[in-house]
Amino acid sequence: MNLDIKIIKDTLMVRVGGEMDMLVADQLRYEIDRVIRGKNIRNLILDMEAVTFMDSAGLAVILGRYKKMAASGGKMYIIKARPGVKKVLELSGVDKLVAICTDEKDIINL
Amino acid sequence: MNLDIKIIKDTLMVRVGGEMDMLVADQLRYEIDRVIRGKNIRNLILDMEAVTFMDSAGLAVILGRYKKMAASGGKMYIIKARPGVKKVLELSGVDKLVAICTDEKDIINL
Amino acid sequence: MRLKNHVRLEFFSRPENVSLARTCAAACAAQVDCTLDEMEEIKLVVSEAVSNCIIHGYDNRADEKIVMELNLYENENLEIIIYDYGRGIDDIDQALQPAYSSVPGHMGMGFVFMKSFMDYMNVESSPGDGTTVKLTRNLGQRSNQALA
Amino acid sequence: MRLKNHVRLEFFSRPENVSLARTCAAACAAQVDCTLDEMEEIKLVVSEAVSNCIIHGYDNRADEKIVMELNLYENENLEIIIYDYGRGIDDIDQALQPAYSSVPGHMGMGFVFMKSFMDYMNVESSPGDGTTVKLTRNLGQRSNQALA
Ligand SMILES: Nc1ncnc2c1ncn2[C@@H]1O[C@H](COP(=O)(O)OP(=O)(O)O)[C@@H](O)[C@H]1O
Ligand SMILES: Nc1ncnc2c1ncn2[C@@H]1O[C@H](COP(=O)(O)OP(=O)(O)O)[C@@H](O)[C@H]1O
Repeated sequence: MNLDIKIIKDTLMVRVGGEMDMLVADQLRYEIDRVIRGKNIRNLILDMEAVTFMDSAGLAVILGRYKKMAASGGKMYIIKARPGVKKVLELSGVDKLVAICTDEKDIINL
Repeated sequence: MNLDIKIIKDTLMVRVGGEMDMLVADQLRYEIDRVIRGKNIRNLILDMEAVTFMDSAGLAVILGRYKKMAASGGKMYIIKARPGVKKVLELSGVDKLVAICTDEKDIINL
Repeated sequence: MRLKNHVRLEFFSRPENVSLARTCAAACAAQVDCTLDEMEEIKLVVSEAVSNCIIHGYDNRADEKIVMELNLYENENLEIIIYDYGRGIDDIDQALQPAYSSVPGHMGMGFVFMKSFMDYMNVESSPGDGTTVKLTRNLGQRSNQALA
Repeated sequence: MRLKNHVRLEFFSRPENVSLARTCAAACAAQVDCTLDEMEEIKLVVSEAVSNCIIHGYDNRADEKIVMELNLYENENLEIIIYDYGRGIDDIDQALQPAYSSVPGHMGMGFVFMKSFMDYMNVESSPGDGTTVKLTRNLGQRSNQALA
């Protein structure tokens, strides 16, 4: 898994690459939560362009981060997800909670 | 395996793609020999740019085609082989028989 | 129906083997002219079933045995059988409920994905002895279309 | 040395399974931080050994059984054991000679590649009962270098 986390003002930008399965779920969860902790993050943008595979372990990380953001009144967005990843987000209903956007521009228009 | 065979004057240009192993060796041998048969081919250029893997089954096809060309006084060249493929050609000594060239220009300078 | 290929993969219950198992299943599926979508879906269901063996069957203990059997038939049906020798499932009906998970923080979507993406799913389990998931999917859609 | 991972792949003696076996071995090698060169070399030796089982062990009969065992140790040694239950080798010394092949048109380079690319190779065979090739390679060069 590749992971790149950046804070821009009150927005956390997370770029993940590789396969999001149970092998990397714990680390991914840990790294994101570590950065969020104590900061006033209002938006979490998850850039999934480089995610080649995701199963329900990856999905659980996303749902958990969504709940965290929602609890503090923040928002979560997913951008650039591939068709296969999108299918999993939709079938699980996670797309009803987390906005699935084409790219950053799409978020601004939301 | 992808295979593209072209005749330009007395030169046979063979482009192979994919993995050259025992699964495709027979077909590759058959297709090349079918085109050569009855024609006055002086040069055989094997473009290996898209070959991602080759084992000794693929090597045997190359050696066989080299022998065929040599028997009729023709020449054989390999171009654009990747490092992994080149290593196999060298370790087997096939590079002493078939000229391993960078690209078409390299052949003309030979 | 005649068997075209049979592959049996046995491996330790380690998280890194989830990807090994799905790679192997995809390589087997690739032996018929299946679509990329089909391959991705095969990977997903294998990932779910194998992760379940590790997480639920063996409570995340490494070094326990998981088996995946792949049977590819002449009619391009791919049968995937995945089993463990772990704790088993007491109430299969409950386990199959969407969003049900016995472990907090988990999605409870594994069986939902397996059912949605495969033509057939069967779960057998004897508590204390292990769980077997049998999945079947026909991969011949594309060649059937070409014939029509 | 402690075992980090154990994978056992059993499959039919079909040409399309040569690539399945090497993909599986490469996926196992990828579990340690090995180089791309190492991965390619692992693929090559598996390809040679499995092709030999099919061509020589079983005279190209499909549907016979080939087994590949992968043992990955804590010290990043990868042990690959490939065996068949086929015709076996009468004269192993002769078989190991570079350029020797019992089948015309073959290179006789399989064992040469296995020996060159691996740290250790052992061939055992009982004529009529089958052949076992054991190959070992340390994949820890890169992490050892990083430590130095
Ligand atoms: N191999 C298994 N061994 C024991 N229990 C299992 C196994 N597979 C599934 N289960 C049970 O079925 C439940 C539902 O599984 P699933 O739909 O995959 O969701 P999740 O894995 O997210 O819990 C699990 O929570 C577990 O209780
Ligand atoms: N699994 C096997 N079963 C029976 N004979 C084998 C096996 N592997 C190798 N051999 C014998 O060893 C010889 C040399 O093998 P190798 O170096 O791989 O070259 P090649 O496969 O090109 O013949 C083969 O020609 C064959 O006679």
